[in-house]
Amino acid sequence: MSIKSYREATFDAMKEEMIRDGTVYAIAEDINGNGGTHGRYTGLGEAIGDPGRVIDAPISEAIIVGSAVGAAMSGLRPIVDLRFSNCIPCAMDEIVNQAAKSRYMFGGQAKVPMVIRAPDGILKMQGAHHTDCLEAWFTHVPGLQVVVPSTPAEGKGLLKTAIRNDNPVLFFEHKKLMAMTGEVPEEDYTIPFGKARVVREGRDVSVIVYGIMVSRALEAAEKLAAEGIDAEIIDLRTLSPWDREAVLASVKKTGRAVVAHEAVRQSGFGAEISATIAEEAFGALKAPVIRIGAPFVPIPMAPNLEDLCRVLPENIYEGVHRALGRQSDR
Amino acid sequence: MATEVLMPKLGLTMTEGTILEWKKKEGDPVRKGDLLFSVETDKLTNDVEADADGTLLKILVPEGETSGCKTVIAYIGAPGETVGAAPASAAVPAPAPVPAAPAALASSAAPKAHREGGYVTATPYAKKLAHDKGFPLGEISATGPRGMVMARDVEAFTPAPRVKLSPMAARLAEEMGVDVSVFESVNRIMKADVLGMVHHEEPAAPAPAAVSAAAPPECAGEKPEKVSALRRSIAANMSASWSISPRVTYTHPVDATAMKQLRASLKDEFKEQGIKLTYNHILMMCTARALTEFPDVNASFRDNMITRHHHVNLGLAVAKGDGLIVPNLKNCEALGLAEIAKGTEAMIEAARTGKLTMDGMTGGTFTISSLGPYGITSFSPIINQPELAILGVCDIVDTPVVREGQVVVRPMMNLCLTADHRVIDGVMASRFLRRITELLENPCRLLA
Amino acid sequence: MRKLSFSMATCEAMAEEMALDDKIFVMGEDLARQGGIFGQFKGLPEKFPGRVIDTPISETFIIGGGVGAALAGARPVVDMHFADFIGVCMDEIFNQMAKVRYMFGGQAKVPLVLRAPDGMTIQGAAQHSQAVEAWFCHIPGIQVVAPSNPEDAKAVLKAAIRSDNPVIYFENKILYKETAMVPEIADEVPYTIGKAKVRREGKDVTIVSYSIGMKNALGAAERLAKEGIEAEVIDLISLSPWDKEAVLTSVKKTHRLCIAHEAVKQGGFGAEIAATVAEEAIEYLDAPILRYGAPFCPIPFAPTLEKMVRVFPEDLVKGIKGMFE
Amino acid sequence: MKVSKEQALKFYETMCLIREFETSVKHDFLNGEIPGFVHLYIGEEAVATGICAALDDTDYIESTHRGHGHCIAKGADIDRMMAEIFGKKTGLCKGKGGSMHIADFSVGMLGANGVVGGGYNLAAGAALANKMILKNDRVSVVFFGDGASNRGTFHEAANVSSAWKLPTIFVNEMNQWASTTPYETTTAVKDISDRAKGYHMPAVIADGKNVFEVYAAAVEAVERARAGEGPTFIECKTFRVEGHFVGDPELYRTREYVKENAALNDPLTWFDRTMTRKNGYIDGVIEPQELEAVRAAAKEKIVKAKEFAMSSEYPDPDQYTADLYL
Repeated sequence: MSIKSYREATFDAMKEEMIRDGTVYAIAEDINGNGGTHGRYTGLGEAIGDPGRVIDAPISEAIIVGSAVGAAMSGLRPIVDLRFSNCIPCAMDEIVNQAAKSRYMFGGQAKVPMVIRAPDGILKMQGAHHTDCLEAWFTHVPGLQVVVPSTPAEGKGLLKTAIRNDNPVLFFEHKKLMAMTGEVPEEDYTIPFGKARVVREGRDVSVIVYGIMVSRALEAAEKLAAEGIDAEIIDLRTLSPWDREAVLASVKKTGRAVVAHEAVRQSGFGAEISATIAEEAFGALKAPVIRIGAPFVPIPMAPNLEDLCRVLPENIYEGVHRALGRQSDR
Repeated sequence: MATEVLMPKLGLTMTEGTILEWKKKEGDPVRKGDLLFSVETDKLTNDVEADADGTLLKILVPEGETSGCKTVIAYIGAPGETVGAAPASAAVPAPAPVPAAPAALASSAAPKAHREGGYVTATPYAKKLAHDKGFPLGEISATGPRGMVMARDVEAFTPAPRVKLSPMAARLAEEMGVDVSVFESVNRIMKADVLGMVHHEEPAAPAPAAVSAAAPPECAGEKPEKVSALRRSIAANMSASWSISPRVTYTHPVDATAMKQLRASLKDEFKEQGIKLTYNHILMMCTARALTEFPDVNASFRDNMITRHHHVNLGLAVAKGDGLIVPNLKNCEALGLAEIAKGTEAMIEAARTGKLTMDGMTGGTFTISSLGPYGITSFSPIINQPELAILGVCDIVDTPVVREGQVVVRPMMNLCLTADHRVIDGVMASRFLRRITELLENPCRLLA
Repeated sequence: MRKLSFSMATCEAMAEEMALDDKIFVMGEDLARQGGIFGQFKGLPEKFPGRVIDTPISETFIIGGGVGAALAGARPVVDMHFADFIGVCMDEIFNQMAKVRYMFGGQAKVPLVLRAPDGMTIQGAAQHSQAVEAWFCHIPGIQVVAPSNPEDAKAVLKAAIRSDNPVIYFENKILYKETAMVPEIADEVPYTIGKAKVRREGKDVTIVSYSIGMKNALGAAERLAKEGIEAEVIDLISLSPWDKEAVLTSVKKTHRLCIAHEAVKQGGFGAEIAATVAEEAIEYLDAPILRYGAPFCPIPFAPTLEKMVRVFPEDLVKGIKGMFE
Repeated sequence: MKVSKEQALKFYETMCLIREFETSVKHDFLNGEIPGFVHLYIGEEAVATGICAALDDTDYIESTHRGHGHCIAKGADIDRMMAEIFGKKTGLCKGKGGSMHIADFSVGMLGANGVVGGGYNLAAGAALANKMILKNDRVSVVFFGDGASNRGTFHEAANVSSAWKLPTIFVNEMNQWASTTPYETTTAVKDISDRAKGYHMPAVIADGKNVFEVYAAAVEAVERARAGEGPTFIECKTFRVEGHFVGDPELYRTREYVKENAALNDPLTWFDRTMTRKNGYIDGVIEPQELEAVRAAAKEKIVKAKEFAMSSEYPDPDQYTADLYL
């Protein structure tokens, strides 16, 4: 164990995998200049002793992703970085019609082992074009897998799994994670997809979260514990596939569910979670299923307006109270 | 902010409760769901769980004291948190109870918010819970958001006995403040019943004025003392019965030889199964059988209508503290001796420890009262309304009797049947009593 | 009233609106010569020369150009050929069309209609059969509609064209051939975006759907009626904004909810409906919510396989009867 | 081609405003007074200035995330620009847009764009609307960097503009850096304008530090556009003096390299040097003190703009859902 930032932990994951497997390469804009956005690639080429496998791409998301699909189908394992989740739409077709479907359409002749890293989320006043959380779109696309890590250690294990995994994986990393530090095992380890993590056991309410929201939920849980409210926190880790069993088991135990994400609430992945609960844990529900997400607007620039679009521990805290029927609905 | 602990309203007719025991002391940590205190109501003793986590900061109503429903009896909060003095309402004993609303009108008492369109809103789990417990959602008061019934509401709910009233009876009961729930009955209560009660029911808690008026001459140290809720309820029931039923008591001797042999021959084998077999059990078995053959005895009578019950639910008078309650064992006609023995012992245990459910208290069709252990050889028990008869069981005494011209000593026991002459005439009563005797004296007939 | 096909109904809507406002023009692939690959633009090129523009196969231009034209004051109606290709111009939709008005503090408006033929035809397979409406319900700044019959097709398209907001108009490819009576003269206010319609009243269960999904909803309701179950069927028509009130009101009456759409179930719009009811009216439910959608795989080609990813009325009937056991 | 002395001073004023504006923004960003992202236009002032000077208020421009210069050159209100960058309610976009999403429709500035290469199609669309639907002679200009020229959107917009002879003018700011990547490492052509050939579009290369040259090219392009002869590609060779964004560590190039190229390509020093002696752009010369006066006036305007921005309120919270739907 050693204390590492998320940036370092995921760097190690890539370094180790690229040394282990010569077919893994990374391609992105500015990947060598400043080491990519948030410096996640600084010195990667040297670190693996093969700068040729860290490629600077033109500003052309279509080419970055499209070429990676082709490379993957011909035996390589690309790691693609799109710098900001908002750049994803520029390669939407390459992702949903090519990467996601090639294996299926061609009857399994090809496989598309690739990872698309996409930093997302609200940092500070970057405005409407650099902040969206788009994971929900891709959970609706068969053929893709969606990963949303929550800590440095999780990031390392999940990224290794994503790289070794034979499917196209979208890897959403909240910008606020990058500098976050935590204990990271030195050894080589992976974290299976589709297996959620119970971050905190509790008996009163199940809080279902992923990514950056995990640490915010924990903060809320502290405050709730002081009031004698014992929240169980589940980190989904991956959204497609997602661990329905873990969620349903927890809700059947606590009878209450609060689902939270930073993405826009309407038609966000929270809807899938709470719909599933309403279908399959119905009889166990002691309260309405509370869903928390950003309001239905693009992210405004002014700091005070931007704050209204964040989902913070207070929101989760308040949501739990609603789930407990402590205060009536707004 | 400390959480108030309220005197729960356990059931429709409860207006006050007496704290029997505090399971926690002031300063003790309390977790939601811990047993907090036990309270005695006019019907049962309930253990009440804490509804909040924290520390038991202050007890306002000490053990033995009585307090009105929904008044604050304690505070739970953060350690060291200071709480306001007891609200006046909690300090003084409960005010004179308001006339209990008849069940039929009860829903009007619960919050309206969650019943628009007649539909009762509740969380899925609360619905399931209520369904499993057989509670009517509509009578459960809702504390949830948007006025929905929450699981906690269902758990805090104790259903009123299922009393049905005729519209006229309901109005009278309301006007005259009659607690109709004292009829623990599956039958429809009619005007006559209510009127019958009015003259006899003693006010549950006389208004102070009334007390001084009726006060006996004060001698040194003598003071009128409030009796327990249970006693008041017994008083009401007994007087009601006395006024309603013209009763005759018939006594018949039984030769207990066969009964003793039967018990002797089964005792040990039952013991191995952990079952204690008593004469009462054999008696119940025979009575149950006899009742199946006398539908007019296993019945209740109301407003010139008779209801013949399909099952025999045998009530057993059980002494409890300074009082008496009558739990009943359901469907005895279908039970074997072992089942009767097991069921009865469990029932008595429950009655003595206050663990009886409402269901165990209601729906009886016939009652047995045994004073045998106290050497009684004859008495005339009072019918447990709205049943039509009650069987008094006396002591078994070795007695010289004449058999085939010889004087022999036999263990003899008197059965005293008190029957309501409105329905049961002498002949039927005698036949019934005789039938029980036959079965007791020759248990093989149970097989016939 | 006279019989009209869904596609002709949309042509009529276009023609009527284009006659009223010469700022309206149409842009897309294969429109001018054969009136759109599904005949949904028939007659317009002749009626409005120069205002029906054939574009190169350049989706980013079709949408981005549409946005620019709207910003410049025109009222474009652009055609996406197959909704499956919408990914090609996702940035123009998500980052431009949806956001410019908001980002620029209301200085601009984007009165644009994006017509997107979607859904399974017969063996269109993975890249010509998709229903992707759910993505766009997650995007603030655009409106999403999906009519289910010729009459609505016309009224809703007229409303979309008159709207000053960008509207994505999903038109199901199977529905194009559907014919039904359509009034000659449309109302002054053809349709209010965001309003649902109760297609069938019932007291026992609420079935919510839209677009082609309504076939399943109404089909199931008929079968259920034979079994004594009265289903109330709600046609959402508009998905963003969507008529939450209509659904909640109905559920509070029937206490049971079934949702069906052709799109993949996971992450589909049905989840939004179910989640909303689970949060705002769960206390009215007497049974778990039922949700129907395609299984989690792309649309296969072979007929035997394609059948497996379709939802049929029988599925709803079976599930709904289960609610009453 | 020659211009009047007044015109030349107008150019200078605009360039100074941009330079002072950016310098002030950089200072305030580094002091933490401006949050988010800002991308500076320092060193490229002559391009926006020369191009926009050839346009009418009713003509349109599509800008980039490096758009302050375009905004100023097109005549946007400087106070409200500054307020927008500070996220204040008095900003051009009421605080909803910020530096990367700044727009002033009142002067035909259709907006900066946070998406690299997001503007081409919008410009082409506006051109299409004006020519084919609204039937007027407005032209649309789209600014873009050498990096953005690699986006597929460039090729789609270039093709339709040329195929339909749309009044679109493609202005490439060839500043040699695609954010942190030297353009030649990811771009096949040496001159981006070579690509115009593929779309049968006339192209011209202008010296990006020479506002007169840029202006002349723009005037010609605008004439062609208004005459219905279609798009023109103008490549302006210039140099991005600052990092990709303020705070960019610039690990990818050395200070010396930057100093050297900045000096070679700076439009203001070039202007000073050229105008104070006899030249082929105006009759006579401009005295140093005249230039000094313009610079001082510009500085003052920017100080005022900052005061305006700083003294403005943030938007009222209840405004966060406003300006979305109509």
